[in-house]
Amino acid sequence: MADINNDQVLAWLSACAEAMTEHKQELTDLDAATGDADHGNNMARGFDKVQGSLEGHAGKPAGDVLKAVAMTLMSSVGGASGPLYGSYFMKAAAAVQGPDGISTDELADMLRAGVDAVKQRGRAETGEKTMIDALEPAAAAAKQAVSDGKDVLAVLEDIVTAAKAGMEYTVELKATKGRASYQGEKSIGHQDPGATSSYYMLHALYDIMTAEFPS
Amino acid sequence: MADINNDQVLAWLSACAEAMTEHKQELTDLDAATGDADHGNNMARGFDKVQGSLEGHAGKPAGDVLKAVAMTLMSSVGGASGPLYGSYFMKAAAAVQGPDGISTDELADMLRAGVDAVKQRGRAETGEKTMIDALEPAAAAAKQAVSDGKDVLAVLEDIVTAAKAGMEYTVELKATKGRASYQGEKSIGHQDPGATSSYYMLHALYDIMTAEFPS
Amino acid sequence: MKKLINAVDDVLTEQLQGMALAHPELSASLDPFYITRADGPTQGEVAVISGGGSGHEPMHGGYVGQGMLAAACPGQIFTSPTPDQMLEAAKAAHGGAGVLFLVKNYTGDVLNFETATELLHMEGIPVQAVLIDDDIAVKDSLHTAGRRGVGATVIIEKIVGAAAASGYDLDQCASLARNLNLRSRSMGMALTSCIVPANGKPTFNLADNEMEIGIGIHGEPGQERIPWQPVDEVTARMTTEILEDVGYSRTVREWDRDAGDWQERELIDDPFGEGDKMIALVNSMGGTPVSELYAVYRKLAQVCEERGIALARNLVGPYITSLEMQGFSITLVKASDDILNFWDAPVHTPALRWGV
Amino acid sequence: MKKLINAVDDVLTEQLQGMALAHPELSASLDPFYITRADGPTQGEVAVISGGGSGHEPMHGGYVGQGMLAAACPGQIFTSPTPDQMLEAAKAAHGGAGVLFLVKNYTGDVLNFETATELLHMEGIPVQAVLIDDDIAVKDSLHTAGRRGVGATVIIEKIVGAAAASGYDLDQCASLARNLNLRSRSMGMALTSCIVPANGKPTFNLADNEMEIGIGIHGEPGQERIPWQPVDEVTARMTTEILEDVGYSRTVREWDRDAGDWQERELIDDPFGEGDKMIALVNSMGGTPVSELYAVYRKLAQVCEERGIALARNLVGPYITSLEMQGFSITLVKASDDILNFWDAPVHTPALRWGV
Ligand SMILES: Nc1ncnc2c1ncn2[C@@H]1O[C@H](COP(=O)(O)OP(=O)(O)O)[C@@H](O)[C@H]1O
Ligand SMILES: Nc1ncnc2c1ncn2[C@@H]1O[C@H](COP(=O)(O)OP(=O)(O)O)[C@@H](O)[C@H]1O
Ligand SMILES: [Mg+2]
Ligand SMILES: [Mg+2]
Ligand SMILES: [Mg+2]
Ligand SMILES: [Mg+2]
Repeated sequence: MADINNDQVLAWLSACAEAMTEHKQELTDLDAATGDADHGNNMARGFDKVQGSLEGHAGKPAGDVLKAVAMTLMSSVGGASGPLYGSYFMKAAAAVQGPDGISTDELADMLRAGVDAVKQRGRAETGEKTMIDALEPAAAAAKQAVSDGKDVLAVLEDIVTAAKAGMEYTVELKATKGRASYQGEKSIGHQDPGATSSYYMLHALYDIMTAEFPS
Repeated sequence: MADINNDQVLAWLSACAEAMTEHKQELTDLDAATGDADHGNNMARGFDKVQGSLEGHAGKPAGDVLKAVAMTLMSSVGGASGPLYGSYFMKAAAAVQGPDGISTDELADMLRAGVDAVKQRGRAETGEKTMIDALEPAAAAAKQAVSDGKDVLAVLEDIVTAAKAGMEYTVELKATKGRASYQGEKSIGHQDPGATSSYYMLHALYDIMTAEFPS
Repeated sequence: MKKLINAVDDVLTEQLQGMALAHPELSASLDPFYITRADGPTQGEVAVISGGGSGHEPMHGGYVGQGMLAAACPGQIFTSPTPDQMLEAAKAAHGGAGVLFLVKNYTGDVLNFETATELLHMEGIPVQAVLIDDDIAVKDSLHTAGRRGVGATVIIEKIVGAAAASGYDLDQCASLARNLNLRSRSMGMALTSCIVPANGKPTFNLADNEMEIGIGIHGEPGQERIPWQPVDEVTARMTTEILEDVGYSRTVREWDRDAGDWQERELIDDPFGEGDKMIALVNSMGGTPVSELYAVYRKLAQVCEERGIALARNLVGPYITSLEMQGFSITLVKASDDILNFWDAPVHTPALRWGV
Repeated sequence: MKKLINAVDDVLTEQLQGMALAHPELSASLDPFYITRADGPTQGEVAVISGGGSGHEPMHGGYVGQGMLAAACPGQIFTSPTPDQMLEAAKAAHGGAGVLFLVKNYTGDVLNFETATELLHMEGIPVQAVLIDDDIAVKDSLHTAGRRGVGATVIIEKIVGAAAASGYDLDQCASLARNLNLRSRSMGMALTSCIVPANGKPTFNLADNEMEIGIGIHGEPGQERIPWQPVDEVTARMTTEILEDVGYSRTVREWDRDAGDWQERELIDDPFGEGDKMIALVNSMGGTPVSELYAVYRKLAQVCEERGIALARNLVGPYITSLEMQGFSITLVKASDDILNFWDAPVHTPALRWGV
């Protein structure tokens, strides 16, 4: 049985679009500090396209939807984050097989496959002050929570908590990948925009699931 | 007999250079209001060249010196004022014949020939807010003072007084010639830079003569 | 004042030295200032010569070379060059077929070139001078020094240079230049001022939300200072004014080589209308990048198309600038087949090159 | 923000429309964005394709045409284009002899072009990608994304475009591009920031008396922020750093068409020394007029001459800009006779044209 059904997947993607638009200025301001002040615009543009495509995806299996989202992000985000989020969703999609939605097991696999794809495409590891610093702990937390037998809301709570901690940890890190790396030591003290958008993306899933099942 | 001897002519030209340098900023500021903010630079550059040439003119008749000055101004002032002051000195030079200097009669002829040359080259008349508005009354005053039989200092005093009045009158005028004409009505209320440099030029002659014969 | 300069007094000399180093096909005289073709003078060809205050680069030095100018005389920044420069440049570039001075209509340029014309005549060199006054922003021309010479200068220098290279004689070159001027209209605008090095402060001040329509290339005031508008609005306004400007008349002085004196003559603009083919220049004032000019060109082309006017050729870029001023100007020159042939003829200068 | 634009979201589309109108020899696709030759694809010729964020005009769209690029992919301003654009552009420009992507080394460009390379390979089109990373201002390259691609891009696009037109095959073109990159070094500086339309405020802030040495073309910070210096001092410093920079090494990924995968390879810069002949680019960041660049060129030539280095060819002007930023960059590319022949070969693009 799917813990997150296909409709909820669509709702999640729509919530991502809303989150990116809501936090557009914040993401851009973070990027202004260490990069080129476009991350908010890039993410908002990309997820806006995704949102526009969702109607056409109604009723489709989650895996297919996520694959289409990957292509949309790849062709509309631009910059470094475009191909990285594109790879994330592409490999995440491949981890989802069921016709009805995503199980918690698949959720953990998705997050692992996604972050591994980002690492490979970006030739980066944790600790380099990138989105990986939010995505990797989130994937690890998902795996742990699932093997602890937690339910979907509890798994998502762990994911969000881990992503948040990872995101906040990037403040202390020195960037060694991406545009922020040109700032060297000066990058320390600023939170990474990509880690921040990753956190909002995962948080959006938690949000729509808790909205449906308020505790 | 020369009322203004050859040495005094050289001293006058040198005093002109000092006056243009001293008032460079003022002339440029006047030009900034109605033109292109270069009149002080142009005049200072031109008379600086003149000053540099004076040593070589020691002992030469005033007419020859003034002709050389005309060429120097023509080739170093630039802008509208360069050929105008060039023509002024060129025609003024032709009015001076004596080997020893300039008589008051010749002075009056000089000023007349000079301003007529400016009018011809510039296709302008009095009342158009140009140097002519200082030079024309100065020439008329010279003629009057000489026919009244005044001595050189008195003639120069009349010249300077007339030039000053003409210069100040330009404040009220609307420019219809030169760069200031593009300002139309907005040129009213500002003193013309060329009329101002003409006044300083004539004033310099008065200065060196009164310095030599303090009353 | 943040500029790429050393001492203010050396700016012009050093820039000319750099230009000569970068373009060995030119030679630069530093005293007096003038630029000629290193392989000149071209025997039997009319020497088309222009000049004016510096600060409008690449004009005029960047237009010296095969198929365009034989020489250029740069004055101090925004200040007319002087007759001695013009005389020396003309003597250096004269190839036995006479000298044509192309003069932008500013009092300083006019008076200095007139003086040079007289001097050159006294030296026995056949000479003519043609005024360029295409800036329609000057409306009250009866009570001013008249329209200013702006963007048409670039196009006229190219076309008359090609005509000279093709064998036109002095009077033919002069009459072509004169006709072209009557078929040319321009208008400019500024987003920011520029700073003349010798002054060290902005020539004028525009507020953060203001622009000035009808600006001259030395920051002469225009028609109106207005709040910022989208590029489409400004472009449509300027294009419409250019297309609808008719019947401008001016009295020019022409040099009578037989009489050795100036003769006055009245010349009236040739109107634009449906079916005309234009050469269009969308010009950067210096600080506006070419990307923004393409937005101007887009609207210009739309407005012209609506009126049945074709843009047969174009230049989009910094061709006649005002130091680092931000803004643009539009110039339209009504072409004919002959004019287009001269336009398409080979040209090899630092700033304009094709066919060779 | 005072710019010649309409709505921020329409900037790119409208500029491309204007460019296509002004240059009928090009054709512009608006969805996705790419520019190709109107007369393309050129059968049997390797399609040299580049792309990158917009805001650097005339790069890259202004270099599409005979003897240079077969296509260009403009991204949003200062944001890499996306793989779908690259794929469509490549398919439109492919003349049967393969596609070479010239990629400036920015994470975004690299990742998007890598994705496009993989997609193109899957479509059965022979493809290779070469990185350009000539900006020596990035010193701590081991702990960063590496040197950035700047001015050398223009020169490499010209030379490899000429090689492709002369019949070089895909691997020859790629190896020429790779070699040229190892013979290229650049450095830039800024006097002012620029404003990205979507942001509406300056990318960084420089005080009235400050300049930034080593700036990147998107305003990436450089080596040092210093009080204003005369152009001679700044130019001498930058030239010396460029000439003395030796031994830079980087690991690049090359596409293995047989394995259908990336192979890593280490490449080390070719040093500069006495007797070298250079192609020099003195480039405006967009808002600096060409007159000031000539002062830079003058000092650059002096420093090179003192070291027995010849400037065999040069470009002086706005070739790779950062919107309206004021400042300049210097690029030196060590030439050979072959390289100079390709440089001199005919080129006909909006921004670079000679011999045709
Ligand atoms: N090599 C990399 N690996 C993983 N993530 C990266 C890498 N380079 C950059 N990023 C992420 O991308 C974010 C920047 O994205 P964005 O601003 O959209 O692109 P750009 O840097 O091209 O402007 C960074 O904050 C970082 O999280
Ligand atoms: N047609 C003219 N006739 C007489 N004087 C003129 C004429 N045009 C300009 N002037 C004078 O020249 C002065 C400006 O000189 P200057 O600033 O040196 O040259 P420019 O106007 O070329 O910058 C004006 O203030 C005016 O007195
Ligand atoms: Mg960014
Ligand atoms: Mg002036
Ligand atoms: Mg002037
Ligand atoms: Mg970016």
